[in-house]
Amino acid sequence: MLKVLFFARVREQLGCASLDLPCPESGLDLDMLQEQLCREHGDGWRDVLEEDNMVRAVNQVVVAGNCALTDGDEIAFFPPVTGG
Amino acid sequence: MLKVLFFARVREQLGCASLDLPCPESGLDLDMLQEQLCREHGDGWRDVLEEDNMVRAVNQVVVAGNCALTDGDEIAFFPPVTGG
Amino acid sequence: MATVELPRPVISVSVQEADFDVARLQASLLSGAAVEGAIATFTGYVRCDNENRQVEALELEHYPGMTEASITAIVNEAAVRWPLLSAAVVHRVGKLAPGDQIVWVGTASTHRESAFSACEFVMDFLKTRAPFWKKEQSGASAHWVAARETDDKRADRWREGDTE
Amino acid sequence: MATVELPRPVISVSVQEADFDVARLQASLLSGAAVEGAIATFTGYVRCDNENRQVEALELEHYPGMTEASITAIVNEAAVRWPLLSAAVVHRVGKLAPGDQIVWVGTASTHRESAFSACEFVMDFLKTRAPFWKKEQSGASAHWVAARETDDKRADRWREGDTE
Repeated sequence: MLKVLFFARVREQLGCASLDLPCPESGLDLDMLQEQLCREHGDGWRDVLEEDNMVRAVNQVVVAGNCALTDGDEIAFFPPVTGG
Repeated sequence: MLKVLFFARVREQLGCASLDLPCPESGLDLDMLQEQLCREHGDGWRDVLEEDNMVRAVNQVVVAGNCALTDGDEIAFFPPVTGG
Repeated sequence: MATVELPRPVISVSVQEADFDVARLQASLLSGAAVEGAIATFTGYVRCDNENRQVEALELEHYPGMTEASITAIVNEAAVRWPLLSAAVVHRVGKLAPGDQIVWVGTASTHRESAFSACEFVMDFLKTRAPFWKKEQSGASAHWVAARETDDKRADRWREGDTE
Repeated sequence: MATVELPRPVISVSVQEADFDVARLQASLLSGAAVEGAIATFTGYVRCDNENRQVEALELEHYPGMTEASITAIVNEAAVRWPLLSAAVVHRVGKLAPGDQIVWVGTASTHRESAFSACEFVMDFLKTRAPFWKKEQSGASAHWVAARETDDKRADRWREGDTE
């Protein structure tokens, strides 16, 4: 399984904080996962997840480009951070 | 009168914390005052007061070069500062 | 040339709802051996206004786990750049009101240069890397605070080998 | 372009033998109106060793009157360069022991950039301009601490228009 998390504005816009997805044996990468989420949930999700400044993290580390995913990974989508 | 103060290492080397000098009617500047102190107190004072890094202040403001003195002025000689 | 082995700095990171005591935090940076000559600290507060909006309350959301890990990574990076003796970071989450303390960063070193630089470095990267998000409440409306471009620029300064 | 009148910052300078309480000092920088977003502080401590010498005690001499005036001038200069809301400086004089606090500088502003810069600016110039002198005691011998050339260099940085 893959755990997918959404935070802050993204969480509110999608109306979803987290979901679990099976990890296919054929393998999956971050871009494929995002495309799958957009297809399954419709254009509302696509508009949000494809935003220019969307941040993606895999296993709590921000990923700049694409990357392969492995069963058990934790993926997160969130807007630019505003702490401090 | 002029008030002359010495601080820290300078004070210890001269064995003097402060002294009062009459301010001559003919006028006096900082270099003249220093020369007068060296003449009156001997080479021990000259060695200290003519050190390259000696700091001179007039009325609690550091003076880079020479400057005229007026009756009532407070003159100070001290080594580079080491606070903080 | 002899290489001097510096002890690993003592690092503490906390993400919490509770308020914090700056004096106690600062004291926690001292080893008791009088080797620290300098402590630089930063405290962030909730302001009553932000970009001309009145702020009545602030809600701080974070990514549990990643928050602590990313702050620890930032502090460790600072400790590689400067000879730190100890460092601590506390960041609050949850509901905050104007005047409340949000964040505290403290860095101890033998001299002030490294304490100051490390403290500012940690704040600059905490602002741009640690997964916290602020939501402001003004009357009936609430909105997510947008990231400041100037924050990215400040963090970028450190990439150019500027270690002072 | 409209000019915004910033209120004059609240400045406090104290030269004293007594120890100080960092939490109370930091609180003194807050107006209570929740306009401060950032406080940067620096605390200097007596180290047990300095340039490889064991330090058993430190005697801090100063030039009464000029000390306060020069620190106030430095803080005022910082307030011209950065939009400070308040600033405080405490410097101790007299006999100090390793581990003792010597100096505290705190600066409050709306944002961290100005608080950090002003705090470091004040420390850099306090080190090079304020008339304090340290005498170290090690066993039977005592000697005056020499000025550090690096301190002059750090103060010089600010002359080159580096206001960040």
